Amino acid sequence: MRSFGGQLKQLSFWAENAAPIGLVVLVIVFAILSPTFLTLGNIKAMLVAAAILVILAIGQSFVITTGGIDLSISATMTLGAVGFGLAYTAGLGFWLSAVVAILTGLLIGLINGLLIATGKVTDFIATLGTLSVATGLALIVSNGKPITVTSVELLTLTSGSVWIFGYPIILAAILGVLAWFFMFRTRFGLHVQAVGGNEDSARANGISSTRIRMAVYLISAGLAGVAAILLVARVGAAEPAINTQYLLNSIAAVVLGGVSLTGGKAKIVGPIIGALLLTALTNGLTLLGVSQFYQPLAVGLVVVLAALLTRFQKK
Amino acid sequence: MRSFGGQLKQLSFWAENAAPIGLVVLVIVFAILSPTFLTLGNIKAMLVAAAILVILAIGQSFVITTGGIDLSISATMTLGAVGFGLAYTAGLGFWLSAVVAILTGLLIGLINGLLIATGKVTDFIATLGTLSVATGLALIVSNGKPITVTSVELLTLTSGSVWIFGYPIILAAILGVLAWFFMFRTRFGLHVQAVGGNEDSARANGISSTRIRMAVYLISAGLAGVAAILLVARVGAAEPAINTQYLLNSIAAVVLGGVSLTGGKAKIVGPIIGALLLTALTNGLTLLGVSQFYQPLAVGLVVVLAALLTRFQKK
Amino acid sequence: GSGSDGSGSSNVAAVIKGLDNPFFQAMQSGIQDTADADGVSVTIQAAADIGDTTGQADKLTALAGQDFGCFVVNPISGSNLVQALAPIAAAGKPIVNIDQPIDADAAAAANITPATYIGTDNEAAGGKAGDFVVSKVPAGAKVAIIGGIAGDVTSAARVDGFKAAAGDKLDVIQESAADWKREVALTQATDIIAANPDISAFFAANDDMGLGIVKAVENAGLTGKITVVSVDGNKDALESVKAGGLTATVAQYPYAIGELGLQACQVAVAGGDLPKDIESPTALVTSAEADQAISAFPQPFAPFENPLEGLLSK
Amino acid sequence: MIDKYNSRPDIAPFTGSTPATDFILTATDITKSFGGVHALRGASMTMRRGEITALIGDNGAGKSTMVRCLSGIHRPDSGEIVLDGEVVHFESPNAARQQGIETVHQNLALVEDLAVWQNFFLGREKTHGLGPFRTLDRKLMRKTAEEMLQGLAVNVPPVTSKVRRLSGGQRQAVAIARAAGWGSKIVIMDEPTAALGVQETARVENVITTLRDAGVAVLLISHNFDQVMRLSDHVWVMRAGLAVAERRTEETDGDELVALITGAKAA
Amino acid sequence: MIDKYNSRPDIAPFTGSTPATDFILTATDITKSFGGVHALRGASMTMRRGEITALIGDNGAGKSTMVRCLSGIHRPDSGEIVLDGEVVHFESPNAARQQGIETVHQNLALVEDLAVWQNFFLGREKTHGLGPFRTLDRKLMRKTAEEMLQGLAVNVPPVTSKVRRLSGGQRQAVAIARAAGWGSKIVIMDEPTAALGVQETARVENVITTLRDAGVAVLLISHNFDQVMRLSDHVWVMRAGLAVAERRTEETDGDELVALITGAKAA
Ligand SMILES: Nc1ncnc2c1ncn2[C@@H]1O[C@H](COP(=O)(O)OP(=O)(O)OP(=O)(O)O)[C@@H](O)[C@H]1O
Ligand SMILES: Nc1ncnc2c1ncn2[C@@H]1O[C@H](COP(=O)(O)OP(=O)(O)OP(=O)(O)O)[C@@H](O)[C@H]1O
Ligand SMILES: [Mg+2]
Ligand SMILES: [Mg+2]
Repeated sequence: MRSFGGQLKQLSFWAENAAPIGLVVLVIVFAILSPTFLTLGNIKAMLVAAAILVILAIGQSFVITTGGIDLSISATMTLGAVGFGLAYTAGLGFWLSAVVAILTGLLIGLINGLLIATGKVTDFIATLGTLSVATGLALIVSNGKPITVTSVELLTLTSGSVWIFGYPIILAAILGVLAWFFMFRTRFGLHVQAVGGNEDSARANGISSTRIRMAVYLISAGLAGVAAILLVARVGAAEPAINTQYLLNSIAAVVLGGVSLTGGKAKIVGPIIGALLLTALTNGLTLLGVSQFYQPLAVGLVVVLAALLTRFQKK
Repeated sequence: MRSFGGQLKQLSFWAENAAPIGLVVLVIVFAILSPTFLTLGNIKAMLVAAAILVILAIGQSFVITTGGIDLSISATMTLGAVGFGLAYTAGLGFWLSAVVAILTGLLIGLINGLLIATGKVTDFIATLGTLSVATGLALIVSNGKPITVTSVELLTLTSGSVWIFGYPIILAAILGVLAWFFMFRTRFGLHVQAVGGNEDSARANGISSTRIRMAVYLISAGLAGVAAILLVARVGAAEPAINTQYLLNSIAAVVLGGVSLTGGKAKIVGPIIGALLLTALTNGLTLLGVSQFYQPLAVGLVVVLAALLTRFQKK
Repeated sequence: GSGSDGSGSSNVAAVIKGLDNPFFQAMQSGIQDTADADGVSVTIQAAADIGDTTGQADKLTALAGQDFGCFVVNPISGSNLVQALAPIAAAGKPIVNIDQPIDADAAAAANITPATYIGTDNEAAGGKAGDFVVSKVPAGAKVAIIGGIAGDVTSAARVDGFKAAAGDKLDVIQESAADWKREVALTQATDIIAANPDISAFFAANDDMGLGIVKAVENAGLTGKITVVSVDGNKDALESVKAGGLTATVAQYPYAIGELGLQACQVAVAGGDLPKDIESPTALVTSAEADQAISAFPQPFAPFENPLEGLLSK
Repeated sequence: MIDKYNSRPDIAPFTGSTPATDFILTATDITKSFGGVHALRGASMTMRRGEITALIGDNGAGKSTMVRCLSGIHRPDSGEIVLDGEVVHFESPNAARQQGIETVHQNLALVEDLAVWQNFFLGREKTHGLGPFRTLDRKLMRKTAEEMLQGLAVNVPPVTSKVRRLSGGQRQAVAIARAAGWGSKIVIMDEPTAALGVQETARVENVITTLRDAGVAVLLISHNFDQVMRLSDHVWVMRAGLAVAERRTEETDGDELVALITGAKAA
Repeated sequence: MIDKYNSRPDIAPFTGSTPATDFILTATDITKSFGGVHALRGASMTMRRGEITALIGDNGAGKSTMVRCLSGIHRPDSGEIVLDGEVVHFESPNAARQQGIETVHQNLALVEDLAVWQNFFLGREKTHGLGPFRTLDRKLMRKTAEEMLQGLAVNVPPVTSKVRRLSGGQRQAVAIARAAGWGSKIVIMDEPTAALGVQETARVENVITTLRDAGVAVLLISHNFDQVMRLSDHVWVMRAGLAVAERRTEETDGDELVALITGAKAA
């Protein structure tokens, strides 16, 4: 206990745990201010709402661990959703359509990978380009119209639950466990961290940084494809609208989770908690009836505060 | 001539000059496809339309030269515009309102500078935070409503011109010349490049990287404030809407202009040409009647191609 | 006034709001289909998205220099196209203003006199929705409003209309912004229902968000217990009204607006005189009218007196 | 004038009394350019079994480039590498390692944010399990890394600490232990003591002679003539992308080496 | 056991026959910590006019930290620096420079993307004009830089080429010329020849003796004992954050220095 108390005094303790601490603080504040916040129903709703962001944050986390960034992640999700919608409308059924969504995502991931890993284009610019390309493609193939999808499986996916855990958050949790496993227990994950930590050293030790970079962009895009299915399930339609908010939030979640944008330090649980934190923040503000105008301000302040905290992390 | 011909064969020649070459290619293609494109009227219109982006690209270029990035630039412009609108409505008149717009911008720049230069927060996250904060503030102070501004000076600003050069582009050109002067002819500019090139070395030589970083975020925000005035003039109102497009385009313009996101290599003319290129692209596509859906695709492809080219730049 | 003293070209240029929204896609179809039917050449351009005020102005400016005889414009805000329209007006080319009215003061300052304005009063549309909700729920019932992007003009007009109609007959407990997006509206409606289980009605500033709210209501198992009303009258929304999801939508017939816009241009180019204002139809569609509305889509289902038919045939 | 020694097959290289089969490695006419920079212009060299071979030369002579060709980081533009009598083409650093060539690079090639044991096994991790769910055998790797480091009797911190926390000397020790610990045929060290103090240098030199005594052929790149004279059995001199001379160490001295490096004396 | 020599004022430091006024620099009881790392724990040292003073010690002994305190990069936690008889407190590297202390850092402190002349004048550019429109006097700076480099007779490329294109030796030359060219009282060089080849090292050593002959006091940090014995007049030995011994170079030898560094011999 003493040593724990001592730890609390260390700034770096707070810095390492900015996301969980922030989440706990938010939960306490909102629980006091709103009687609804901690009801099972609201918790369940929050978790379901967080699922998509959690999945995107996991994907983004792989990319950021290599020192890259995937700005196309939400546009890829949009394109995946449209792919799902078209496939389903064409009569391919739920499972095949889901495969189409993921493959569509992977296509953008492949382009990112080729540009960044093989073409040595800066990640920021390459994914900024594919952000535009994916957005354009989504508009073109859908003709700009939302595609309504009514499927039993999608309905089950959104409404099914085990106690307070809806199927979407269970799916996200499973993906989180898998991501953790691959990141921290397999050669692949170690190599992702090595490439992010020091690309030259990694290559001198026989790691193909090209292959690793390719892989992380595929993972990120593939997860965006999975998120696309949840998105379609959630709203019951595939919409070609751009979801910039998901992009910025996925990056914010990863950074709140304590992952440095310079790469080399992997985290999976942190970004997931970061995603939950951001969702809880919007949820709480809505419950409290905080004006729409004050919401971006609140989100911005939380991000800045967390960033100020994380800078005290130990190297 | 021979040596010039020899240069043309060098990939690095194309890479160094991606923006001007791209601009020339675009102009030729559009001139062939559309009889209107090269009319004086259209050139004038394009130049006026480019002015805001040119100014933002200049600001962004200073930040990127230090190896940073300003994601809050367009939100700052929005807040500046709202500041102008409120000041004007309050009866401060054009000139005082313009000062208010710039001061409002500088306020966000100051926060960015404090966070990044003093607080050592990653640029990406700090400006992502202030992006949200500025957006929120713009909504709050304007109460979410556009503020219509009708002022003789604003009208002169948008409609006045010297031959094919409208006042906005003349203003942008003056700022470009000043920026070039400060970047390449003064100690300050040299220090900006030094901090971006190697912060440790710069500091060992007595340059205060804190002060330089602070300065570039102030410059970027101040220019966003100037751009805000042009925005109000152009739209005839101060609107609290976020202009995400300007953010992404300002970064794309700088990169198209041959500035590396890793910092240390300054360019002013390149980003300006990059901004003109992006404007000409949209203008040409509009003239050709290309569907709205294909436009993001086209922009994305141009950005990716230019990025592929710039990677062959000499180090 | 509207003269045919320009280049005499009968080509029409149209600049509308972002096509990432079915409402404006229908508007585009209305313009295009009418042009095709009447053998008129038309170029349609749209803003990148609902916030792209300067981009829209740039596009109009690009078109202004070309050989068009008439311009149909649907500005994002009251004033964002004024600068771009000034040279068009100066060249004496007719301007047909649809959907979003150009700010009168700004237009006057720039010497712009639109040949006509065609559109629905968004405030009135919101008002229709408000009246409907007032008639559906007990007095003093709790309602929530979900608007588009915070700060958007159309959204604000619809919401203001709704609030005016609600007056003190309804208790507006919350107003939030869902960026015109279905998914965001779903999340917010879910939260609002959680915080206020006794809520009676939602008003959404467009159909997409309305459908998101319907989904939230469905998830909460309160379908039929909570009234959801939105504005637009998109196909999806009409289907939902029929299926008992949305309680009602205030259809604005963007297709008809587009159609009227093109026809007005034809009249103007031919030198005809246009009425100053043409009110395009709006209609409240509840489950009773849903079938009718769907089969007539995208045309109005109720008989509609087109003031331009007579002028056109001249 | 550069004496293009190696391109003149009529002049037999100085091989002393060593029969050709005693060459564990022969590199012949290696060229390597980077854009316009010709880093290697047809360099040849040999290494003998159980000996320490030194490679010296001025800055930019091409020593590190040669090392990178031998260890599979660069692929030579032309030329032949014969290892243990067989012609080899290394497609990757791992290929060279599998053939028994370990390298301590000038920059150490460590990843700061990874633990010592992770760096130790980087690129050739031990795993158990099957297929995509093959997991890292963390226990085995930690144990092995610890044993290897201790076997070299270098004072290092726990293998679970991050390399970032290690001092320069400790890092060098990890890199050298990693290269030395794999029972390889050849260990290449590119300026292993450049930044080290007296004590650390002594330790590293000790490791080098221990390796030789264990029958490993060591290639030592160094600017320190005392060290070269003290440790090596044979010296190759490079100048401007070429190997311009070789000497048995006992038959030369510092002055001659300087003359060879600067070109004051031809081979 | 560390002999905390400098904290015992009862033992007079070894100053030979030099009167106290001949000390151009005296640093007394300097401490400096980084978080938990005590890099300097009360180190003292002196430098004499017109002499080359060597500072030696193992990796991590604190040499570079001491240098950074003397050149204004770090502010000491405690202790006193007396320059030319006056107590000085350097607020910035420029303050130290203005007082006449120039430093060649271990990492050279060059900006690769800037031209040679820009690096030369970095932080103290010449300007003409007034106020915010004061422009760089590019012509003057180019000319001065060229003269200074030539004055040192080092073979360098045009002053307008970027440092990125320079070889390691050329960079070192630029950094040294920069430090040497300002008519300063003291030039500090932190391992100036660590990565240099024979020819480059000879040139740098030449610069160092030229400086001394011009009356400049030079502080030389080096791991190379031969160099220290060859060049320096006086040697300070650091161990674990303390200066533990000093010797006149002519009165000591390599073995004693090693013993002092490792702590095998007390001061
Ligand atoms: N990746 C590369 N790209 C371009 N040039 C290179 C590269 N690697 C080496 N060179 C150039 O090749 C030449 C030989 O370099 P190398 O590193 O092999 O020299 P070295 O003998 O190891 O020198 P040092 O003693 O300074 O380590 C130099 O001119 C160097 O600039
Ligand atoms: N900025 C810093 N932050 C934390 N620790 C530091 C810092 N600078 C130096 N140290 C630590 O202080 C101690 C002394 O370092 P210093 O660089 O002065 O040693 P040195 O004698 O120059 O060694 P070398 O011969 O390797 O250059 C080391 O333990 C080092 O890790
Ligand atoms: Mg080398
Ligand atoms: Mg040092």
